[in-house]
Amino acid sequence: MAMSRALQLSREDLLRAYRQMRTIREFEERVHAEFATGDIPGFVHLYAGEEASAVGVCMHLTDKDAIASTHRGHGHCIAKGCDVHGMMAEIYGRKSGLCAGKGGSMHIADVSKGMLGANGIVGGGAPLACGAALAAKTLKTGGVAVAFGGDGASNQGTTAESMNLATVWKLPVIFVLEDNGYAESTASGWSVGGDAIKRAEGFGIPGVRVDGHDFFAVHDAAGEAIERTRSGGGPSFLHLKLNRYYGHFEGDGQAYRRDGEVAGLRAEIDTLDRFRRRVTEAKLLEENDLAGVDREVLALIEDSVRTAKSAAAPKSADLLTDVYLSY
Amino acid sequence: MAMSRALQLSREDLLRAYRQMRTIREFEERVHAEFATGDIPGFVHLYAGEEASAVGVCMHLTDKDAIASTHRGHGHCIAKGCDVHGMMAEIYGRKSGLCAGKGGSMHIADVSKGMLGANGIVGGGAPLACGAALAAKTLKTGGVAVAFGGDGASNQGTTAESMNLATVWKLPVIFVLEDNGYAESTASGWSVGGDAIKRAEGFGIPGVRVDGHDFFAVHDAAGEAIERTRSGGGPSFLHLKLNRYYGHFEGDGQAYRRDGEVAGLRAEIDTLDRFRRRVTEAKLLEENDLAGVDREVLALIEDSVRTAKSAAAPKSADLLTDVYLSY
Amino acid sequence: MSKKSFRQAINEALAQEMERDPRVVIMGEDIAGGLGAPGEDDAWGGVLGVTKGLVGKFGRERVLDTPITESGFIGAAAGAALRGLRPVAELMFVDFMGVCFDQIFNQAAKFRYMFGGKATTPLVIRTMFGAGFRAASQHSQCLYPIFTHIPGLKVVIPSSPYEAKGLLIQSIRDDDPVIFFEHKVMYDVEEEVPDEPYAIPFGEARFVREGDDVTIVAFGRMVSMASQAAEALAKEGVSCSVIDPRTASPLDLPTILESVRETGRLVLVDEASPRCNLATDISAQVAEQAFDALKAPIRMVSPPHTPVPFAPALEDEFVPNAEKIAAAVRSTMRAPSKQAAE
Amino acid sequence: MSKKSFRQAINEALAQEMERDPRVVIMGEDIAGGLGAPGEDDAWGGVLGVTKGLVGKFGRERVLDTPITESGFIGAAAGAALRGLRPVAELMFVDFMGVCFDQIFNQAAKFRYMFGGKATTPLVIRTMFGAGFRAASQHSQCLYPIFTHIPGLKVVIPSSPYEAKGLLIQSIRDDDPVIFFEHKVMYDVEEEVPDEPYAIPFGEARFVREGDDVTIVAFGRMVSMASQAAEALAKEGVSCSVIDPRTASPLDLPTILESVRETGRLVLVDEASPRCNLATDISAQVAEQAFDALKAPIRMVSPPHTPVPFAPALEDEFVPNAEKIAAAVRSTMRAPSKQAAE
Ligand SMILES: Cc1ncc(C[n+]2csc(CCOP(=O)(O)OP(=O)(O)O)c2C)c(N)n1
Ligand SMILES: Cc1ncc(C[n+]2csc(CCOP(=O)(O)OP(=O)(O)O)c2C)c(N)n1
Ligand SMILES: [Mg+2]
Ligand SMILES: [Mg+2]
Repeated sequence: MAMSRALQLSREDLLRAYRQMRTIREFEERVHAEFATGDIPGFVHLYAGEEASAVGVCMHLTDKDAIASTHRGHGHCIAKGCDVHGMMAEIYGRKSGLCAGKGGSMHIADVSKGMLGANGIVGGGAPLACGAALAAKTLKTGGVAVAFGGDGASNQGTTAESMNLATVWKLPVIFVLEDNGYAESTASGWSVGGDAIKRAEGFGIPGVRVDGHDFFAVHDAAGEAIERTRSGGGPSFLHLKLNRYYGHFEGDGQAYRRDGEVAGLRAEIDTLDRFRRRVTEAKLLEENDLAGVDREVLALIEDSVRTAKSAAAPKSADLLTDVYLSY
Repeated sequence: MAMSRALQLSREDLLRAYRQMRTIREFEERVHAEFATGDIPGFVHLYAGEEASAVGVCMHLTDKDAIASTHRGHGHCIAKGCDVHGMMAEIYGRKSGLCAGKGGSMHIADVSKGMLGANGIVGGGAPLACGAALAAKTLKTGGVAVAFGGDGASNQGTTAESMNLATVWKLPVIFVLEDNGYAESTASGWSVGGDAIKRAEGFGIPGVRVDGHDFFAVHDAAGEAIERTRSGGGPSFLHLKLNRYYGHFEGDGQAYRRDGEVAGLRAEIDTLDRFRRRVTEAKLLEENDLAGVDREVLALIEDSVRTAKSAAAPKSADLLTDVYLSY
Repeated sequence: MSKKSFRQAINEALAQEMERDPRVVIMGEDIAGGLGAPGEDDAWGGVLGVTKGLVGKFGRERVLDTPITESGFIGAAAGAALRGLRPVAELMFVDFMGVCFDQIFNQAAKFRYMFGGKATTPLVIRTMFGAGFRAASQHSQCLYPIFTHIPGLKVVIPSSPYEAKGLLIQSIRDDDPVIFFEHKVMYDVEEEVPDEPYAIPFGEARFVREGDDVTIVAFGRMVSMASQAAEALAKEGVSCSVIDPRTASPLDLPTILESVRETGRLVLVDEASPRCNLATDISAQVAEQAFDALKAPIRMVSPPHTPVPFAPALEDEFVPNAEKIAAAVRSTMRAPSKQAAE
Repeated sequence: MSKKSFRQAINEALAQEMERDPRVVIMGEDIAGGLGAPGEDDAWGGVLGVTKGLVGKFGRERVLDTPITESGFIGAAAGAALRGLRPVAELMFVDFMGVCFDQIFNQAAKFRYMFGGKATTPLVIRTMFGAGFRAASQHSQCLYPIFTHIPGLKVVIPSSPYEAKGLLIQSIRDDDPVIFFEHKVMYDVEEEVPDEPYAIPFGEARFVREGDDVTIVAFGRMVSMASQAAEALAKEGVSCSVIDPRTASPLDLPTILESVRETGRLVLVDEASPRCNLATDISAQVAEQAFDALKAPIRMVSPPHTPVPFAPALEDEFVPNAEKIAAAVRSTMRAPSKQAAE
């Protein structure tokens, strides 16, 4: 633990990591609250609790790197640099949204930032990440691609196919399994036969299992994996054990969880709390620094909701645009 | 080797094994020859060289057990008890064929015998085998199901999904990977990343690797796996290394193979030769017994071709039947 | 007889058929839910609660939760159907057909034909479809025209709770593969539904309403839209027949033709994307077989050729509704009829 | 200009576009072949030799053999298209779409719309289709109506070597996802094809033949069948226009409508299964927009609603041909025209 390379991050980087994780958390908490008012339409899947994954991985990436995300995509978007105002507006279905209100929560994307989209299809992202990796390899950009996927997605055939393709094509792609213990109401302990690391190895990809609530552990493991993959070592695999704080989607009663399960998680292994303790105990940051970030993030989210709410909906004519280049 | 349980098979069983393997070989050699005359339409994939797999596995099965096959299905059909005359007539597209001439080589089936069909879709059979296993389990028939698939098929997402499903549903299904070194013109050494046994283990299924030209080894390994699976031990996996003697399909020039590759295989590790040597050296069967089988098989195949050639084609009205139960 | 929601009607049909026939099993993602989890069993009963309670009645051997591997378990349902079970598999949203279509259209749909009539595949796939849920492009499609295109499949699109129960029971008893489409916006719709089991035969259209001037054909959720339109038009003095074919495959063309021969005017309402959809399919069949009866151009009411948008305003604009149907009907009344032209 | 086969025309289009634009890569199962094997490299050049020689010219970095994982590599092609490549992926037989359709219709087709116009996906999927090869139910389908149904996809069906080259070049230069259909029975058909690259724009139908009495619309291999029928009919004094729309999506409806306005009679030829196919699609659009011009029922010539049978006699019976087309044309001539009825 004490040997974490991430603990040697610059003050600036630590603050960035905290800011991103806090932004994700705040974003999700706020969307949760706003959803309850009935203002937000559609299916919304919140990422709160899983922040260390998106941030711990994406901190190693730049715009020349790509990620493919999941239905639970807000965290990945923020960590990959998507505009928070654009995201919030999108979730509200506004014309000013990142996808002009046509995508919504499940399809937020910013290809210019290498964020290839949240994805409504479980397992849909892994082949796309392979493609982004292929493009990087062929065009010799030095870029890598990351495929995020859940424990449920890890069973989909597309995941297996992508892992094999990555191996035989020697693609610079990193598979990140965000194992939050459930796919909808079904426990991963039941649905995932065998062992995720062995599976990856069966496809020729070395893997490591990491505590997904420990930003430093994730950052270290992701750094190593991405470095190895970026330098031509072939695909890598990370198995992150973590937890989601909310239901599968907003509206889920979560009868499948133990009473107090989430309260316990929040109290005991919360990613942000642990980060905070760690950096303050090690005197890398002051409480003050963190509180400052908290305030700024709160203001940012508040502003994003306020502007999203008052933003214009798309117009009738927008229905017929963006199908093809010609219309 | 000397400890093979299969060597303790009864004389009758040994003869049956030999007869089936010889029937497959003769069937395929003859289809190869007939195809060259232009009389046989369509895509035909020959199983010659791989006989020990179909027979070594299916000898442990009865009609209450099911198998799902591949595009290279003739061997599986014969080993699972399909009528040879009906098969040959089907390949010729005759009304008297097992599928009334509507299926052809790639779709020969006899569901009543538990042969759920050759399959034109690579990887298409594994889910079906899981279904047959589920039916056996639910209806408590004591049956098992076998999914045959090639090295190419082993990469398809359906294979991975089926393995996982078999594990989590504890299905009585045995996955048999017939690794003949090629998927079309592509070597399995290139296309299959990682390791097949490790993959199966990654999905929670124990596996063994077996010399697929050694009937005794296959029979032993299949026997153990099927026994274990039948008695409630969950799914099993067999990785058989073997070779095909003809092109991917009839018409394939096989430029991807080493000159003399097949001639070498035929000379050195031919399944039937090895079987013959083994049983005669151990004095389990006489040359005479085997020669008798050879003659009978030859006559059977000859007759099947003769009757198929002179059999009637389906009639116009047949085009419109068998789509639904009502027409 | 009592008021039941579309959801309850389906649940009851499943329960009654499972009761009647031990070979009927149901499977799907979270159709019971809570497997391996520390909380309640049957925690979900399906993503929208449609299968709730069935695991309590029939146990985990017949109510099978699955991993998220649609090819795997829908293929397994097809294989099991070949071997004596009568599986009802749930493809949660029909939008997910792209990961498992092979097992449906190349396997289940073709067994009987490819095997020369020697196989029977009593498989039902229940699936949710349709727009209106603000669920965006990958969770709002109809796609039944794709299934209708495939020989060997039967395609059922119930338009009300009563229809849903009777058609689902028929689907389960039917020996061919059936795709059963449930409109996600309709689950809470209620009507009187008999308590006892009953089966509605396939290929028999239902007259929702009879009228003299225009025939309107609509499927699923669009049937009630068409009825609303007919109601409004009646006040304008335009009298419409509304026909619900119930099954897209087989299609009860004779009933449609008969009605068109009486009215001479046809409006087709289809919530699916407009190219190669059911509206075009029926229009073409009518134009071929009852051309002489037509007094005006056949009109189609479908969404535009775009993915389903997320923003509520756009989605509302996208989906056909009573107003658009009424406008189409009016346009066929205005169109110079052949008689008029003579 | 020289005689080239359909196969050569496609090969040449690929070679010239790969030459012109380094971002064009091709991928598919055995499109070069021999990978990892002890024999020759480029051992296959595609299952029917269409891509032969390209790996020699462009190397293994741009000619990518793939494992048999269509979701994996077609999805990768879609992802790569988002990130600067212009991939041409081969789906060997369109019948295999069932294992990878999601990556095509939910991913590639919808990126642009779902992402609010901020994504471009220059992806081409080449695929073999059609009956006549004795390849049975799982290797003989058309299925282009399914792709035409999906907003966001462009669907191209070349009818000759000349068309194939020009349309494939356009497909590769196009910035939207394109599905390019190659009829497997046509690979050896030859005609004069220019040596230099040329692009045929999408959505512009081609008049194969002009006539006064009846308009015949046909796609792909059916275009030559329609021409043969027209030839035969000319001898009977019936003069037909034959229109090849070239692309099913976008569809050049104006040209078809214009022709129908002149002839008043329409026969649609579609090798795809009859329900919800292109014949019904075009019929419906014409019946809606040029109803007044129609003198007789629109006739459709399609196979029956059955899987493709294996036996040669059945398959020959299954596929539309010149005779069946001619019979349909004759029936529209016999049908009491509106004028006649007046
Ligand atoms: C192909 C497909 N099948 C099913 C679904 C419905 N679905 C959406 S999310 C989900 C669970 C995914 O679980 P997991 O991959 O573990 O991700 P998590 O929700 O836990 O982040 C399911 C079944 C879908 N969207 N796509
Ligand atoms: C989904 C799908 N993709 C591609 C094909 C074309 N194809 C038929 S057989 C084959 C090779 C299969 O290789 P393998 O599984 O090793 O079986 P083998 O032919 O060696 O017995 C391919 C690519 C197919 N039939 N189905
Ligand atoms: Mg999960
Ligand atoms: Mg092989």
